[in-house]
Amino acid sequence: MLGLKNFLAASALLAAGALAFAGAAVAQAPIKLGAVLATQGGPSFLGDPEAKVLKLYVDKMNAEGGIAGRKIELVLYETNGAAADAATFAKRLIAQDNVDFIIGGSTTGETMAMVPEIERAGVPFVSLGGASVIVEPVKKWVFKVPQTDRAAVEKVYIDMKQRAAKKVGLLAGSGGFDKSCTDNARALAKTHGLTVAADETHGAQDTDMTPQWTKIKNAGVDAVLYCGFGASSVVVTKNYAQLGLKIPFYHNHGSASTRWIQGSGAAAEGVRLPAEPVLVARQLPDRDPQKAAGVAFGDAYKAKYNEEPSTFAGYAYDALLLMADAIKRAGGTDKAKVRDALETTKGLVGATGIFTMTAADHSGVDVKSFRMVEVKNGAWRVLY
Amino acid sequence: MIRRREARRGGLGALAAVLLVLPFVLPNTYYLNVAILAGLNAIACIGLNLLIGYAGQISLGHAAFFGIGAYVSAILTAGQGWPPVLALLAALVLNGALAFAVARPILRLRGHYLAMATLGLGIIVAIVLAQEVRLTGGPDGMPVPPLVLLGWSPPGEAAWYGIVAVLLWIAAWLSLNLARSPIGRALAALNASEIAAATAGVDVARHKSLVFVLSALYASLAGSLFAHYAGFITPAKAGFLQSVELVTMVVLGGMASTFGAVVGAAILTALPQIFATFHEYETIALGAILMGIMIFLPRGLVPSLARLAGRR
Amino acid sequence: MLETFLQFLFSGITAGAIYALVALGFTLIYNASHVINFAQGEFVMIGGMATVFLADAGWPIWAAAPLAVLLAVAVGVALERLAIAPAREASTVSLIVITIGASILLRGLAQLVWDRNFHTLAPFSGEEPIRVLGASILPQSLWVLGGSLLAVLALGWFFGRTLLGKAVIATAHNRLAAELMGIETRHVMTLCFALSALLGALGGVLITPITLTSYDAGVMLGLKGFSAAILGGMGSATGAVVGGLLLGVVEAMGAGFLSSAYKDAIAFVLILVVLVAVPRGLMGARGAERV
Amino acid sequence: MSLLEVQSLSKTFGGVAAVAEVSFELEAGHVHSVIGPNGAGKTTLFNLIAGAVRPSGGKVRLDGADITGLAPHVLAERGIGRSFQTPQIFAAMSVAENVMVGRHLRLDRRLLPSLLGMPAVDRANRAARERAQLLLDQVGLGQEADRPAGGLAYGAMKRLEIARALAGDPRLLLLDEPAAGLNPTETAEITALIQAIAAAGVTVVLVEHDMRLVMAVSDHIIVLDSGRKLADGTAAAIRADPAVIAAYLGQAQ
Repeated sequence: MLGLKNFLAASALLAAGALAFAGAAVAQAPIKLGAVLATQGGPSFLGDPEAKVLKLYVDKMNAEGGIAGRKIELVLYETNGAAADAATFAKRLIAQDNVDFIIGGSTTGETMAMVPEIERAGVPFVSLGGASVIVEPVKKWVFKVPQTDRAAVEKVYIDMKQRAAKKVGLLAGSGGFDKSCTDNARALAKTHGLTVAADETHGAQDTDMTPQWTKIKNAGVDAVLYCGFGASSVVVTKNYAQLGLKIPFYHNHGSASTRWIQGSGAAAEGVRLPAEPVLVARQLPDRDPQKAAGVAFGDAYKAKYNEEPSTFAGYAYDALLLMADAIKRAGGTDKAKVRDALETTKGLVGATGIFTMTAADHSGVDVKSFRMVEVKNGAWRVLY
Repeated sequence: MIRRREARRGGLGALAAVLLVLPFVLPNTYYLNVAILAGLNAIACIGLNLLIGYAGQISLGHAAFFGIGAYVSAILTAGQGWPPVLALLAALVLNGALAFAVARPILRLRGHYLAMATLGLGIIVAIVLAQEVRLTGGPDGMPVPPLVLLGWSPPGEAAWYGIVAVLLWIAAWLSLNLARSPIGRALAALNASEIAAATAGVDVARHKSLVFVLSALYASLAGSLFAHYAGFITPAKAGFLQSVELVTMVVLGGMASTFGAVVGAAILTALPQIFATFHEYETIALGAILMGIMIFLPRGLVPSLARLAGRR
Repeated sequence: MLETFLQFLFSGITAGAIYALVALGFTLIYNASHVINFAQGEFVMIGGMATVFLADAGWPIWAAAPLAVLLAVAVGVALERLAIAPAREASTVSLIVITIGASILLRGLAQLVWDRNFHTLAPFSGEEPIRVLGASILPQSLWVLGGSLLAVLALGWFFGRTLLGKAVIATAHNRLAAELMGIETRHVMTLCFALSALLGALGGVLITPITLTSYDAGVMLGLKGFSAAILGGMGSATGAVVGGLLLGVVEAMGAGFLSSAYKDAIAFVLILVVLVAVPRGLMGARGAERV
Repeated sequence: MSLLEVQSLSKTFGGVAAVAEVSFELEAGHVHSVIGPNGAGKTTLFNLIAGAVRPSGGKVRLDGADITGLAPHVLAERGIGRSFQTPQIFAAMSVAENVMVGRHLRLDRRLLPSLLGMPAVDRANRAARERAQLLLDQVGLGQEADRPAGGLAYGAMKRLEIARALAGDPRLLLLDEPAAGLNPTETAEITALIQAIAAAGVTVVLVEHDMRLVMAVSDHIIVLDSGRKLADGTAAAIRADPAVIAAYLGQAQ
């Protein structure tokens, strides 16, 4: 009877496990906010600041009396960017935690894996993922904060054209964020009168990208766009300096953080990228409606975590603003009403943009809210 | 022998009982979802256990077969409009052919060298899946249409649970049958001593190929089902970390134990869910538990606990 | 053309020297215990991260680096004493899972004690690249290369010339016989983990100015280091360096001349081809099994 | 006609000749022994005949058919069984299962019936189990059938290997030091066992150091020294061969 014993032992273990994660009874009063963020692994550069912002501002809002008199309860699940885990957590937030609102999916992959369950159950959902597939075609319950990565590429291409570039080189990492950016870059080149003359890739956590740079240099390009993030984006920049290259060099908003400048040091000088206003809030003219929100957010974040917020921190902040605004206007947490309110968001001033949603547009920001910035003397400078 | 046959029947009976009772004690669809994922992992692990546990051949690239199963199903149904069942069979054929083609040269290697070769194979597959954006959607993954069986589509978690439970039970039954057949004995023999097994008439290379293909088919089936169930897949499911996780499930549950593979899969699927609310302590707890079990129960959970129970 | 080729070669050597340093750590533990330590990459990470955080706390680099290495050595000793030694009777695969568990645990601790950001160190001798025939290499790469060579020489001297080193070899060949000869195999094992952690952490300090570091930097480094060690032939120190450099150069040439998107795949195809042709790696132990 | 014909068989390891130009013929139904000092190449010779090692040169013929360099499992199918110098048993399996593996070639090995657990597999298993019990009884391990093989004493492992080899119904049985590490009683048992096997018509080849055993059972003896054949003949002839005496005396002193 060996097998039976095996099985009894196993079932006992499973039962113990099940007991351990049987949650507490559901409380009625607070607004339950569910979040799934990639705080670990490759995309932790997205999820980590996002989680910090949610924790900080949920506490802040609660201290100020919550939304319409109701406290917010944050249920946060962390992933390493694995889409399959995000899907399971979406089910958990809906079936187990009975949340009223979901923020997250730091990445496009996570978001898309969560979408089927969210659409089926019908929960208002604001994604922090970048790719346009999230809201194109429009899905009933799905909204997103970040400007599409297509908008970022367009901003870069417009700037390249102004510097009389004709041939563009692409360099990208291997993640979803990177790939989505290069896909857009390839697709949009023609409409901006550019040709892609070099198209190179590096692996996750690669230690040296000079071969890719050498090929790009030999292709005789007029400007280079790098699509990537994290430590690799620093190594790429250092290799650019190592080879003594002078080609106009653009990053996408994956590098939009002070940490990236600090890591790259002198090599970062002159690099341009499209950034949300939050990164340079202080430099915005006073009449800019986003200045106040951006500065206040940046100060609060720095006070708590002792570092400058990246634009990704700003996304989470804006997602919270969108939620608070919609719940206030819906007069409660009725899911259908909150969704309708989200869709009628009008002129909401956030840290990364001004949001106006419609039934046809669940993203709500356009290219105008991107600023072109350049590194000067170890800091971001707004060009326009 | 008689004793063992009873144990096998008892085990299969117990497995059936647990699978039958589970949906009635799980409080909501989220738990069913975890059970389904555990079941799919368990199917892959039962196959992997045939290779690692019985035949003693390590594979650090098995998620590749899972991933190929998932992507072939996804691409053929979404892109080509194939019926899901046909796509699943096509995935089995493709995985079987791939496994057969690489088995002979690779399984000549031993120990860590075999680990390296399978690891490399898995990584190559993961890279192809991530780079061929047009076909696979790249690192951000691709959506998969729902499963359709003879015009019927499983409407929700409960139906999916039923499908996975039945297939899991069959997978275990097949594995146990094989283990006590002459083929199963030959696998265990070549695990202990290749030269002695060969001298006894066992065609070592052929048996290694056979079990490699078989374990690839188990993974392929699990992968295809996962793709349809989740409705969305990414190349991470074929990656190195996923392969390591599958091996860890097999070893944790207990090598050369079909039920061990099931238990290992169930525990390692459920543990991250249990620890999900611990946040920054989650990884520490996972690592510590993994180490603890292997240090104190080096033969894996099921064999070690069975031994303890038997001693009493 | 020469310039381009040279640049690829320099890139390959830079990456390869890093892989070689990590591979040497694998070799050391493998030689004493036939254990593949999947937490080897984490030693590298600890070396880098601890140095960064000590330096940030105001310590000068010459004090921060040795302290960080010491921390890694302590972790290595603890790993052997608390996890590997008690499981001595476990099978190879079980031991692998234990080291996998250790790597997960160490990553978890690192992100708790430190953080989840990437960090860098100032290069030891400036950032001004050295130019050779139009191609360029960073001075820090020479530090890494020098470190690997020094490590190989030191290991060669240790295993070939010292009594302790010979005891390690004896233990690896036959634990029982070594014990009968009066070697305390327990201490030999601990020593090897300590040395391997030392080597890994030293590598971590040397490479951080080039590659940066973060709590999860050890995963990829461990994977590449393991590949390099196997390619060269597990157990051979020279093989580890040859394997590391070859892997780095193949990646760079693959990225440069074939496809940068598939450069890792190209490298792994090469490893597969080598293993099929030479089943024990380029410089691995030869000889038939005795029956 | 001779059952096995070995013709200038050679094997070099890294330039050193372990077996050099060895030729002999084995008559069917007899007991043959290969003797010689340590390092004479006896085990390598076995490995060459049984396919564990590929020869560098020369030919091996079984019943006139060339079997040089064939894989061990093919040779097993042709009727060559063997035991090993250090027992190669399947420690995790029961004693009876070890012998059942030896029966592998005579069983239903089709995949589908095995997976489905068809009655044919059960029948084959039962028949193999019965046969195993018979063989275990014959080697004196009948009582141990259900014990894990890893727990057996050294001498018992050697006998288990013989039972496993016999399970394949071999025509030619190669036994590598079957009496090593046995006490006198056990040696006597093994002697009787070898004689019984030979009486049943199986051709036996021994590698053995126990000269009393060798002289008691052998019809024909081959003497190896440093990889070369020194002498070849009946027990009496070998005992009187001056070259053999010189080699052995030189060794013993």
